[in-house]
Amino acid sequence: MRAPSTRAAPLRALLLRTRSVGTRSVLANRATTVSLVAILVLLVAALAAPVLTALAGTSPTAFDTGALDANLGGLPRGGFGGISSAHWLGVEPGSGRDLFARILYGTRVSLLIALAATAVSVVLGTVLGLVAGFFGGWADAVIGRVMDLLMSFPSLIFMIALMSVAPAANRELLLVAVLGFFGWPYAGRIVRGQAMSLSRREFVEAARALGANRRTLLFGEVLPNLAGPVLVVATLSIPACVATEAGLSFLGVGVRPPTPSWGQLIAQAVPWYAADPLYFLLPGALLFGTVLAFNVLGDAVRDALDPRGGGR
Amino acid sequence: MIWYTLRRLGVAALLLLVICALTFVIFYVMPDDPAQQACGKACGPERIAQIRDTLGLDRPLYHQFGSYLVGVFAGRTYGTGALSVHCGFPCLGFSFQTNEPVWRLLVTRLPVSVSIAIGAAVLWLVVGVTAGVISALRRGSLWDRAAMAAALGGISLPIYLTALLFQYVLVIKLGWLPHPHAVSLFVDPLAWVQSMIMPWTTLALLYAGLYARLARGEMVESLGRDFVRTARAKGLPERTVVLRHALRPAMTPVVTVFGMDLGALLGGALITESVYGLPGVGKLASDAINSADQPVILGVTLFAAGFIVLANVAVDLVYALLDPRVRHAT
Amino acid sequence: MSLLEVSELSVVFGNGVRAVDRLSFDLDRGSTLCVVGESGSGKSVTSLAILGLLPGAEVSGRITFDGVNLVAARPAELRALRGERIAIVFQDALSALNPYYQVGFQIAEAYRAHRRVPMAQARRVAVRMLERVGIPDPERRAREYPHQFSGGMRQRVMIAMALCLEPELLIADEPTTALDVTVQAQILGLLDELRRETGTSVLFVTHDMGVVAGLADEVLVMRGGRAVERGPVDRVFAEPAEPYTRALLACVPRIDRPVPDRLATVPPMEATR
Amino acid sequence: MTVLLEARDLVMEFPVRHALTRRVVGRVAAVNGVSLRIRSGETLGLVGESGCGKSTTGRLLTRLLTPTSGSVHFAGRDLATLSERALRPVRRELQIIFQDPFSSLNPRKTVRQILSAPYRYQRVAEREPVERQLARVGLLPEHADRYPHEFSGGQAQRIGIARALALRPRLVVCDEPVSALDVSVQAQILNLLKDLQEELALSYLFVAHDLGAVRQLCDRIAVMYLGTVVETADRDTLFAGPAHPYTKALLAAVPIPDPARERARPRVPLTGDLPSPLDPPTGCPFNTRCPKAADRCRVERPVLRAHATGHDVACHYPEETTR
Amino acid sequence: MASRTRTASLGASLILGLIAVAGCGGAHGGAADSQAAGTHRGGTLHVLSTIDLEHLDPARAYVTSTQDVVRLVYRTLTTYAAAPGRAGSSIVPDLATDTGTPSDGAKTWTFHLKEGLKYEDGRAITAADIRYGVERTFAPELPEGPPYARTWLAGGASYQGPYKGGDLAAIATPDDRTIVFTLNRPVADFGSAAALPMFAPVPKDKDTGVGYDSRPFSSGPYKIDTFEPKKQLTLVRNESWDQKTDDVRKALPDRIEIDLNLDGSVVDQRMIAAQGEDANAVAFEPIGPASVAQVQTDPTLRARLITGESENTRFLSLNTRRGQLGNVKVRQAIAYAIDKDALRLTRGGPIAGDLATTILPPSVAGHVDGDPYPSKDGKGDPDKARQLLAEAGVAGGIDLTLDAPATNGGKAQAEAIQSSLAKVGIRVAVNEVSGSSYWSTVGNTAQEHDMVIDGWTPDWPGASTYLPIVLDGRAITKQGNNNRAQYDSSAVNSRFDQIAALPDANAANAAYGQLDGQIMADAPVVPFLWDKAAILVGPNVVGAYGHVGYVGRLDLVSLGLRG
Repeated sequence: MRAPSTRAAPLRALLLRTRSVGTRSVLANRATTVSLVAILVLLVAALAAPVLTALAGTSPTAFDTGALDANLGGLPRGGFGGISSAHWLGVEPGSGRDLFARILYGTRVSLLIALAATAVSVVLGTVLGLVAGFFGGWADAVIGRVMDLLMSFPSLIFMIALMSVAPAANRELLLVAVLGFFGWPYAGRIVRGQAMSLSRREFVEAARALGANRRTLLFGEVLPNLAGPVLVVATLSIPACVATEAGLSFLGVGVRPPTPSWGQLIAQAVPWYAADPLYFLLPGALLFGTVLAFNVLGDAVRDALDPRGGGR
Repeated sequence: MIWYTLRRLGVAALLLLVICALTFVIFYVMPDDPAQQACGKACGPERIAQIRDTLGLDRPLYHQFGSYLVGVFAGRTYGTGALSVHCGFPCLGFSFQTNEPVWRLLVTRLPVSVSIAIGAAVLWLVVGVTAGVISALRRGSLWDRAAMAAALGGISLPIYLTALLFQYVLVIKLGWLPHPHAVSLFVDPLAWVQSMIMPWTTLALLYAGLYARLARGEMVESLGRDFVRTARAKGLPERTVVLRHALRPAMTPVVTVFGMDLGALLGGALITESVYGLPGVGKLASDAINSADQPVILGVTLFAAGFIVLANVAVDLVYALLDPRVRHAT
Repeated sequence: MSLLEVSELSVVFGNGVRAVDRLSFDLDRGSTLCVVGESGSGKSVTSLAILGLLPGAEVSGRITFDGVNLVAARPAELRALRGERIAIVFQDALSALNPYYQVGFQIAEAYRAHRRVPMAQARRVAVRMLERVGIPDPERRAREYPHQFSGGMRQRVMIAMALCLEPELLIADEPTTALDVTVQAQILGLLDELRRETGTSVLFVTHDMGVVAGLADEVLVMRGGRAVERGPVDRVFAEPAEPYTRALLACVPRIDRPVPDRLATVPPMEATR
Repeated sequence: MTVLLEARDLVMEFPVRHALTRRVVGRVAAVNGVSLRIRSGETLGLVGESGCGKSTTGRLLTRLLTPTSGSVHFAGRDLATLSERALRPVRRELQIIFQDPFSSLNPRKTVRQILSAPYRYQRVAEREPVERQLARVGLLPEHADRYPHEFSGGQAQRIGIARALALRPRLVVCDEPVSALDVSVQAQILNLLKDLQEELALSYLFVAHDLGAVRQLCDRIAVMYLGTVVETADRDTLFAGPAHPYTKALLAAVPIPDPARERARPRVPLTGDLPSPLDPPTGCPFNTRCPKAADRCRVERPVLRAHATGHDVACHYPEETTR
Repeated sequence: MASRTRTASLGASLILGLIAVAGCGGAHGGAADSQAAGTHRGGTLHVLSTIDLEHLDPARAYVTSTQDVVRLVYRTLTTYAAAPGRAGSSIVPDLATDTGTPSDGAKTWTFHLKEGLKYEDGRAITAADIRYGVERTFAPELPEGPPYARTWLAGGASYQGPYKGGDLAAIATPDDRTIVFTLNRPVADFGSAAALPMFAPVPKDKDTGVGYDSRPFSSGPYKIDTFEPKKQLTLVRNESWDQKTDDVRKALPDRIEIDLNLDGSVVDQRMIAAQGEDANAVAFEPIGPASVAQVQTDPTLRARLITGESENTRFLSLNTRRGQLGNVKVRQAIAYAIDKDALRLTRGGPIAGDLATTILPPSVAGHVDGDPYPSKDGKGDPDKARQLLAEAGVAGGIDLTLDAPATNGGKAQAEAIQSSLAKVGIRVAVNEVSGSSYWSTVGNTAQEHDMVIDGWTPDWPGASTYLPIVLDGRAITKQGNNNRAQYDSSAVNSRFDQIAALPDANAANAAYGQLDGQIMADAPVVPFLWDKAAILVGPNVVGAYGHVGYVGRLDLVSLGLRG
């Protein structure tokens, strides 16, 4: 670690900093398997959303006021949020849109944004962290300061404010950019540390002594050794992005209607939480389950790759 | 050490300045014309021009930013003549919405945020660290597995979901707690606790999970250190070995991370305060964002960044005090 | 009766590795036994096994110290022995000393673990011990932290800590391996001097035949967890009975003999077990 | 013999940073005016204790570090001032072997990739198949597709040696190549280095702290203390009659596997600690620990000068050569 | 910055996305009809508000919610009658002895003040204070108020307010209790306009400029004890106020605490539970859709639900100057296609009001029943719409952009419109605009898109501040535009002039009703809801009724607590 000032920062850093706690033995491989299967099922469901909703005969945007009781303020008819053969998970109060379809499409949007944002932050973080850690000196000073700066931002406030003034067009892309931009220092810091220690290893000197140029040293010698940490950062960054995207959409600055996303579904359900609890419980449980599954998976990846085998 | 402190504070100030500039540019340039927003609906073009003049919006951006900075350190006077208003140090401007000085808004909202942050911090520190340390000592036991599974669950639970669940179950369904509202500890301690218990628990669920994992990891590593073996070889009682030799090094990173988390929370627990409707700094931020109240957004961002940056400095100093290797380093 | 008798000692780690395999030896009061071997020979594991400092490993056989079987001893019995009657000096003094506490405190703490005395008195013992191991300005240095000491000085602190209760047995686990030769000579000289003064028995673990030659009364050569050869130092060096011992002596380039064209090498270990 | 490499007045200063503030609080000269000469076909030993600057010197000679001042003449050029690009062809003739065999091999690459890399980096055709390279250092063809962690320390060091030799260098800097190895393996590697030197007509700079290994391999020896060379001589002269008090003490400190001699030998050849390189003593760097230090030693820094033919010493009061 | 922001209360209400358009109003005559219930004095009344109060300063208060509250604090020349139903829309004297005396063809208006009027510090209220209050509305620093003084008073165009320009000659105060306004045109309604907050007295020595906003000086029964914006306003009795001079206000509670910026569902749940202090509370805003079911199925709760009529019509403005919307058939197709029932459902169903078929709501005098674009249960007639689109030559569908406020309610309405228009092949992109800047954005002709979620409440009862403001083509301005349809029909424009010249108010109202139908045939706007407000009151509260002048909110001046 460089100066003490570079020691970690809030939430996500903590997550990433947390040493392997040995969940491989703690939660056993079964939990990892279940998580992996759950994530795969979710991914397939998200990809197949148009097919699945066609099978269910619903669409995420079509109103069905017939499923609602107008005199009760637009509450779904029948109990349990209007679950019926036509609407497998019930309908949205006030509009009668099919919840199954909306949740499926929401999954698509949420996962797409999280994965893309993770890709952006991991690629940015890896490249910049690599450069900072490997070259040190001037490059490290600049990149390190930028990382310090970004991590000193009250990022949630800032992201919300930024999203709220940003133009309406292409919210998904914007979310990816904002999440990626504020996320990369966390990946960057880890990669930087690893790159720094790797660059002091003698095999790098050996390659230099053999006449390798800087690009080869960076990408041919050091980068392959970062695959482990980068993979860990990526798996742990996905749930963080899922949760943050949901948080932003929950606060009303995420994706715009009628595009559904988990956070937005939960936000719309907030006024109804007393009258129609299933409306927020369903997307909420899915969000929780997904974040949990990715976290379990992230722990497993970290344990598998941690050379220290912290969990032994 | 004094030099170091001063230098860190200097860097912190510089950092805040950059944050301030970035925020200023983004929020004063991107949205619609502030004059138009300030004018309201019955507003003609000539009136907008007048407002632009009063707000100084015609002047170049660096000039506006300069006036803002001067205001922060020395206060400033808005407008001219009979209607001029003086805004004393530290002047963060006036809310577009309520016309109150932003600084006063922040200061009046701070107690709520502090109540939430401190209470939650005590809760998660006690629960999380205790659970993590016990897990490390009983590695692989049923306790360890249960605690770590719970910790992972806590980390994965989004705050607004926890908050909604608590409200639904504890307030609506069971009626055990009232809807949270802002009460001062000094006015009605019982109501204060009743109002705060849900926000505390909501935040603590997340952070306790993080801290349990952190504490366990650090403790496991610490227990494996050579000097712990030395302590055992001296014939020290196991309790002394654990508490004196293993726990102290394990807690150093916990303390530093804690400082930064607390700093971030003091700047407003945005989601928690919004969901529970508690008028803290975080709620102020979300309200200001909803109403595009630029001076307040800028003020809150700076205020919160100030806490984070100062927490960083404090943590570095505490770290130096905790670790003699750093303290005596040359 | 010997002070320490080890018989049929085996240590198996959780991952199935048999680090020590049916090892037997004994150590008389007042004498020095050098355990010598290459890495993986089980020499350090043996020393840790004597103190019961191998958590998670399966230790079998007998380790009899002054009539008490340490393998079967209760934790409290073992703790009473550690530091008080059996002390240890580790190889890497930097990591073996707690960076968070003053060295004086760490010595005093060892003293107070077995003597009910006030802290101030234990501190005085610590200062006296530091002086005795040759640390200049001991009063001041007792208040310093391990990282403020040089490698040799740190190892002196470890020795002071180990000897503050005048143990009957001192285990020295490669105490000079990390040190430069001139510092090694200082530390070996110090150990020898203290041993003569206190009459402490020493179990000295090392890989360096030269060190063994200067220090040992008896030698135990280990390889792959087993004893290869045991005997008085003069006999073992003069007439090594085992090919491995002979090879180990021959493969080291020496500065006191003509330079050979090629160095002798050690034959590979037969795949036994 | 022709001079292959000549270093003159090498100085390497590192900034010293405060651990907390990262401010540069001083400069430490790890190498402070070292001049060396390596003749073609010979092995020059560079010995000294930790922190004396011997490894730094090795890296300066290979231009893995750029000296603060001084020159390194090799193959008719001054390496100290060449650009990385201009250095590349020079590197074919000047290689280095490292101390830690595992750290010096990229864990993500197979032996085959490691051994063919030199040709790739130099953009030259593969001169020698990997199997041949392996055979030369005593490894088997089937080792080619394994990863470094599948080898023992000795085997890994053999791979490191094979890599250094891939481009057929004329000079190889061996930076403590056997320090991390068990004694039995040390012997094998020392033998291998000797064999290769004969086979490929190599010159070595052998950096080590183990006097036994140095004596085994080297023709000439330079002794370093606190960043400077205090004595150079050919092997037999040095071991038989060291002229510098430090060399003498160093030789006296080496334990010899002979109980009778060891017991008779006076212990504790040197008192005191190595001075901090941050705050080196004035005058002779060794004066704080030297048994014969006089007033002159505390003021005037001795320069390396001829004590006898081919025997240079930096001491005001050198030992009489007893041979 | 020495400034503030917009007027409408949009930003605040996350739940309802209120399209509350400022309003105030009055018609001549009609005396305050005192309520029978609740004569017990004392107690603390709690008001739970999900929104904030925007600008307590009388020069700047232009939002119905604020006007409802400030009526407790300061008095105006005239005011609404404190009465339920349409009686509430009559204008009665307040500070003045009558509703004003016109002369010079209604170009000069004279008011006389009652005797014994006092401020909170006991000093007398003078005509000069009222003049000063009106003059303040000219100051550019206090921009949010209604435009009437600026547009009507002679010489107002160049007057810069009392801070820079001295006194305005158009207002004369021959003595302390007489004030005379000289107008630049005949205004028959001036007596009604005098009920606006800008006609409240402001003592010059108490004026703190923009700072006056946080604590206006009291002339009414309550004075401000504490005010924390977005948090709480606490009112306590003004002992200097004399009940005998005031026929409108009852001033029953000793203390009124208004909690601001609460969460909508929390307010609903607290009002339903009505525990402890909440028994003495009233909600400030209508209940949310999510609470309707609970209230409707519980008779005791239904008994505590007060429904008030409003004069607000919600409509969709179709920007007639953009693309295909210039084609009347396309507009008519949209009018047919809109599912008004679905739109109403997003606001809670029938409890939120009646489906609108004309621009002028039934509560406004002059309203004429009619439904030019009928459909079964108001769910829209897609077939008819498609037919019209085909006739317009755009059977393949068109793309339109809808401006909607970025509130939950605004988004829900936008989605409902999107969904109904999708059925006829009109693809709608939604442009969300931050709630607080919504009106200034859609009021900027450069920023307005094809369609706007819109609505209007008259500034005082009657059609005269309704149709001419929303649909007169000559009133289109680049900024601050109220004619979001940008509808400019010369026939309609000249008809506005003719009606304005009518001497008889009833005849004028009837004519506006006819004109409403004529405009509807052109479909520049699609009305979909005539608002009602359903508000919960605590079991201990008496005297609650919805006031038409405050879009159906409770008339705060009449509330009291059981003893």
